[in-house]
Amino acid sequence: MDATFTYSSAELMIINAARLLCDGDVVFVGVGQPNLACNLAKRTHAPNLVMIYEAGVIGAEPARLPLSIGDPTLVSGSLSVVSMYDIFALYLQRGNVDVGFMGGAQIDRYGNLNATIIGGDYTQPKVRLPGSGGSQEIAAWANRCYIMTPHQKRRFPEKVDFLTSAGFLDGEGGRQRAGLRGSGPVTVLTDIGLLEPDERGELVLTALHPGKTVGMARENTGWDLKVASQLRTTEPVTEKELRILRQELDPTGIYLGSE
Amino acid sequence: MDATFTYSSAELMIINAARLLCDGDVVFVGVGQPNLACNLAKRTHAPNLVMIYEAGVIGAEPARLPLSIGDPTLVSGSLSVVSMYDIFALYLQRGNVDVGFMGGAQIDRYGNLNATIIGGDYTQPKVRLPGSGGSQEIAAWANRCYIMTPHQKRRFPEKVDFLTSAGFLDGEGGRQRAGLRGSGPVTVLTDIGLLEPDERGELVLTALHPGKTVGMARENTGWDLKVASQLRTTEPVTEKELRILRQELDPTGIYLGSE
Amino acid sequence: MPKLTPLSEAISAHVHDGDTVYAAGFTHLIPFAAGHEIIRQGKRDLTLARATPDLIYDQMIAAGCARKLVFSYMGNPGVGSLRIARSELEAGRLEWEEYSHFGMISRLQAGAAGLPFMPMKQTAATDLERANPQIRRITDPYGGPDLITVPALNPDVAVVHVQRADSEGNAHLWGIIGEQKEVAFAAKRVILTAEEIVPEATIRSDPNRTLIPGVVVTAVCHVPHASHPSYAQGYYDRDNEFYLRWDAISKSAEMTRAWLDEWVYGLKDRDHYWQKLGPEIHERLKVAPRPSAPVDYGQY
Amino acid sequence: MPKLTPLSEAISAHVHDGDTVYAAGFTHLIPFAAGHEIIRQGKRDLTLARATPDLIYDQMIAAGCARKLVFSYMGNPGVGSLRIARSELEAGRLEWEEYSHFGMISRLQAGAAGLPFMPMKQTAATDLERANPQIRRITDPYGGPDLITVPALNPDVAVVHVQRADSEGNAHLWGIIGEQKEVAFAAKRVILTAEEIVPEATIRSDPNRTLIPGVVVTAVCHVPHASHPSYAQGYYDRDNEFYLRWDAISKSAEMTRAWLDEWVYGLKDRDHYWQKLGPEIHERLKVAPRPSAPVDYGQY
Repeated sequence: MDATFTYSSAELMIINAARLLCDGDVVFVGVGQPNLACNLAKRTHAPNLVMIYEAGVIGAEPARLPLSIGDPTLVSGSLSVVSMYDIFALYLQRGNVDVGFMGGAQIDRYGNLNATIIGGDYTQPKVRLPGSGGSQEIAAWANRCYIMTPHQKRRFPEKVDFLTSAGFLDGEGGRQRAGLRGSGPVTVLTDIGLLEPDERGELVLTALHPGKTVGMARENTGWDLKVASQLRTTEPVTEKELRILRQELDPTGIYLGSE
Repeated sequence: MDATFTYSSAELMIINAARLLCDGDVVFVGVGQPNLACNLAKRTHAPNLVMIYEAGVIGAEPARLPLSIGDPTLVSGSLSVVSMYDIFALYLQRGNVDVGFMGGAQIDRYGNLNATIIGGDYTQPKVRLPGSGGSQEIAAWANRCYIMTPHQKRRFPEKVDFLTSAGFLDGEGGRQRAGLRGSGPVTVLTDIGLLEPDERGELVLTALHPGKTVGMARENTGWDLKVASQLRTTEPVTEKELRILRQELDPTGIYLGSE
Repeated sequence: MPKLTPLSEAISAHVHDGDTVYAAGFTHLIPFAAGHEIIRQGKRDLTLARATPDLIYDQMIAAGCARKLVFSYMGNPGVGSLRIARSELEAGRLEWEEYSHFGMISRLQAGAAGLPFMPMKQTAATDLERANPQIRRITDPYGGPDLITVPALNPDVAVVHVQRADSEGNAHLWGIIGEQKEVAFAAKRVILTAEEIVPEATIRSDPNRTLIPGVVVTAVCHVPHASHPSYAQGYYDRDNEFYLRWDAISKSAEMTRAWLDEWVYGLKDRDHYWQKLGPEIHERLKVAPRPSAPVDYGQY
Repeated sequence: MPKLTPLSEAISAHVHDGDTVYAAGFTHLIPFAAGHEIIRQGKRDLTLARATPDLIYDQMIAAGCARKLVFSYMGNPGVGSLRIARSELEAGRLEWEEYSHFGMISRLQAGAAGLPFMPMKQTAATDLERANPQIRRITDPYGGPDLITVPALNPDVAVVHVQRADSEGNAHLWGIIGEQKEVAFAAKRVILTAEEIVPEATIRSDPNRTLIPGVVVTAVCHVPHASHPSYAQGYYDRDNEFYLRWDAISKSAEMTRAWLDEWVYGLKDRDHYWQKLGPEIHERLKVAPRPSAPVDYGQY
């Protein structure tokens, strides 16, 4: 391995996402980067992480890199497999999920997500996206959510075109008024740094990855991004983290090279 | 076996109940007499009867006489075992049950059943009975119901003390107005004969067992029991039916001797 | 406290006076050992919820543990009346709340799913609806007839017996599965007793069989024969003779007290109970094997 | 007509133009063989409902079978966009109705349970509620916040693929079990395809594994490899390469048409399809065994 520690944006985000997880967390995982982050956490500081997949798999221990949410490697050797109704009702709606990982085409100032349409209106969209899938419920009912996304202006508009899943809605107290569970999107993880909600539910820049700047973050955000008074720098990526990621988890680089 | 065909009241009722079942019927069975009736039907004219038990067992083929609703012999070798929620929701409420067998301490003029309290009021009952169990839903949602009971005046009051499960309610059109499924208690089977609803939902005497009389039926009924213009006599009990019952189904006479 | 713990410690730590307790199992896998330990520890003022109170609640009521009974069928299954529960209730010494079976299990389904209530179609059996103000109605927003609702039941403690579990509480159960899954998800705390504690690999060999995941389990206790006189499918038979005997015992307060002294207060735990039952009963309850055809999950 | 019947006859008899069809399987056991047979028979004006339309509906839409799509996630799982469904929908040539995953599966749960709707807690994602008038609200009769409701989905036909079934349609399935049970109970007619038709005794050896009972099944068809390019846990692997290839094929109407000609219209049935895939793909999708630990039901 190169001693200069070059790494991709994807690797940077995955490694920082892994660090956010606590041992014993029950995590609602998607495939791709969140799956790698969870498996990395499990092999470093969080061996008792319980990974749940929306296809109904609890406690997966995939022997190979899963390529879809319903990959059979998630099932063989898992702790439990349940119906889709049960995974949403008994796990998410009941409040048995600690962490949800989210993505989306747009994330706005208050951490709301859009995965439904871009432009036009709902009945005649300019771009039709896949839709909610499980994200509407994950955002509403997990104890806390993490959003992983490249930091690009078009992905960070002032306001989402369509509210697919709730962040802090219209700001302070929005989640509480709507009767939602949990603390919402507590961290948005990008290739530049971390955004976290202030007391009003507005996402502000709270950390930069080594070598990144406030200017880069502000340029790539669609609203007037505030900067936390205590701006941190994330811990440098370690050789060990990179080695596990590259050699054990994604040896053919399916998810690591891409955004 | 005695060629004179002596048989108990229980045997008479069970054999006549068996004859009411059609091949292919999905039957919600209780233990005791209904279970014997179903097994007798299965071994005679209805080999494709599907027996369902409220404990969640579908297609039971008990190797011994089950002694409780949850006897393990019902499970081993059955077609399917499901949760209690599923047996009531997916089978009964969804309308997948053809026949329900019912019992109760009181059956009234309109086929309504009481299994809750006798005398006093609900909060201070004179006699506290076991309560609905599954009977409230069986009565409401099976396609048709059969009631088996000894013919005694105290069991056949004009009106039940407590409406545990619906027959024809207050008479004509009662079930339809209440939005219930199925045709209700289409036959009440006693040791004297058969009562069936007339077009107004009132139970009338439609058949007598051999040797029984209209007088016996009227004396043992708590209302002015009407007699159908076409009063039938049930087919005599056959040697074959008795043999299967006594030798194959209840060889130690646990249910056959009793009322 | 580690999850795998003796039953006495689990009951002591997780069952409090005044709790709502649900001992799961529709005729099958009834957690008698836990019920007896609750009696031994003298827990009081419990609200005992169960579709069928069965002998386990009759015994707990006799021992003075209960303030209230929540049920849908109060009988001695296959035998007749449940004498002690019934007489306490008739005498006004025991509060109660009553549903149909579907009402009880819908309450657990709602509790498990994180919903405040479950709807059910009308049955027209309106007397119980009048008697129990917790049974209510809602309008169908799609224009159909009104529906009946029952409120979610989220017991403080669920006690669930299973055939096999790992030390984290991931549990396989089979045979009649009544409401075990639902109550495990509905309850605030779950005490699991198991016939066998097996390696995690056994559980992971058949994940579709895991109805209860360790993530909802508070304590796991290894208690073989915990369900006698009920049964554990594949492990031992139902002791119908005891169900008949209880009908006789429970006719008399003295005999009931004597039975509790001899079989509950006088014994340390379930192992002693099982030994005391003796070889003749062990033999009578033995079951010949009838294995399931395996399925193949595949190595992926 | 006997229940066990060739797939072509089952589709011909039980799928009618204009029907609402639900092809079950959340990424697993997707009934591609039945979808292709529906294409071959030229069924028209179908309402296609599925949480994830997946390639099966992309192909059926491409072949002109669909009038309307009901879905909750329209993507090519693990790959990206579902190009044909998406472009037809963007072009206004395909009607649609949209829910969240939980909304879709709650609709089936309601349909299976015989309820007119299912309640769900609010998610505050109100834009979809505004866009779809079938998503409504009810008051909690116990005083809590209002709930969201979705109407029961009772498809005219459910198509369900399983690992093994007997000739009456009593079916064992394992691995990801998405919504197969729910849709089988919700639908008016059920066409079951199975990797294996097994003796009734195999089913009866493990009744807790029987998620779908014969009593709700209309037709049973023996169709090995029916799920390719999806998979059957323990039987063959998911063909991820085909999911990637479809992304390329579906970019072009010509290539799509050519693919349909070669792989659907040009073939008689699934056996021909599997043979045409050839030994290299067979080998690539092979799975080494990993059996479940058996359980003991006991001889009672």
